[in-house]
Amino acid sequence: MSVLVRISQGALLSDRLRHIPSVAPVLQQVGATLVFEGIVRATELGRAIRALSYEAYEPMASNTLTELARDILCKHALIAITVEHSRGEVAAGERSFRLAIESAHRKEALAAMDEFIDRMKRDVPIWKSAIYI
Amino acid sequence: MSVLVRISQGALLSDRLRHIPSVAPVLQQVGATLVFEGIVRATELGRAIRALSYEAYEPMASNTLTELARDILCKHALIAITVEHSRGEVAAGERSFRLAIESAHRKEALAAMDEFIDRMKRDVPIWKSAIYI
Amino acid sequence: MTIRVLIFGSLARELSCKDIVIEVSESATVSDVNHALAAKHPLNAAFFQSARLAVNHAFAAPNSPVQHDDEVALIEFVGGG
Amino acid sequence: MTIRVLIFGSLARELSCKDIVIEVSESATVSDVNHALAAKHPLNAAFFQSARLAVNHAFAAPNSPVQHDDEVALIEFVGGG
Repeated sequence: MSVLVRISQGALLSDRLRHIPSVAPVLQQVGATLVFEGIVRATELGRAIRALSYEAYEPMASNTLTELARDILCKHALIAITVEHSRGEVAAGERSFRLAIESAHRKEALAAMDEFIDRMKRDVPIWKSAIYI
Repeated sequence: MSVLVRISQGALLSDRLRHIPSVAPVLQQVGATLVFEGIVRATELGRAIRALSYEAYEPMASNTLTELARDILCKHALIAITVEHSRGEVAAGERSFRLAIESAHRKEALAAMDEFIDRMKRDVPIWKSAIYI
Repeated sequence: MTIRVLIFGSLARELSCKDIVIEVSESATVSDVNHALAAKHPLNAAFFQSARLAVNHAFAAPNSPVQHDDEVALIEFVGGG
Repeated sequence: MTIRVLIFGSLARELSCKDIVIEVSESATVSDVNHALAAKHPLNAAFFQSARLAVNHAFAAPNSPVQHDDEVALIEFVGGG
């Protein structure tokens, strides 16, 4: 039952931030791991872009992401949530967002992921702007 | 627009099978990567288990997975699907199944993943049995 | 003709065997195979009557013909993942 | 009192500024801040009237009080991910 949130400068690393609960009885209940990565596409509204630039209003962005993760964790009875988000420039083809969910079963992980991202896009003060070529 | 299916002996490796389309214009449209991993839990119906043993009826299992992946790819307009499944014994805590989806957006990846796994559990001739401690 | 229907998983464990051998006519269909399975296992007749069968590694419709050298398999209680 | 409302993203680009400065009474609430923003930008009054405001980094209800040293931010058009 744990939550980790990190907003960091630039593109995310290709390896996800590891954050598996170390308590053995909990770990043994993990039956599903679901990882979503958001990647900057090379076009925005049909125009070629070089990068997206993300602006986060801190500390509200981190606080809101953490509250959202805790709320989703409890609501869907998940085991762990790890959220990584970029700020600043992320080039086309690079990762800007990663959400990893550990749970007992698949269904709650999928439902939680969908709800998390919908609510993030509504409530978390992070803005993006396209940097055209 | 590509599909890769592999059924292999024992637990899956921790690194996913890489299978990104090499055609640049397609690759540049990938905005979402969704990876699900199924992990053998340490209990089954409340009893401690050492492992699950998977039996695949081949070549029907691989054929059915491939057909299913192609169908889901077209239906949800995905960019790529990679499916990995174990046969034989997989110890508790190890991975037995991985489904990776690349798509332009998140919504179709989540919908495709849910539908894929539901249909796999109904139609693909793979059976599992618990090996108790 | 004799048809050997392959079985798997919990069904194979419950019956302690890997196949069920039945006799059907030379012009038999998949549906006739289901009937013969149900007749051989009357306690589970409803299950065998509607169980999905694969012929030569593909799901087969009830009216598909079955040949003596076809590989027939009963595909139920699957659960990969 | 003077309140500086921080703005971000496409709104900041469109207005070419990082904040909107308004005047409200000493006993003002969040709702009064929305009114003052709408009055300052009559062409987008409906938007500013209902825009979500955060006070000191948390979303604030319309009837919450606003102090002169609070950090007020307009949180709309977000879109992380």
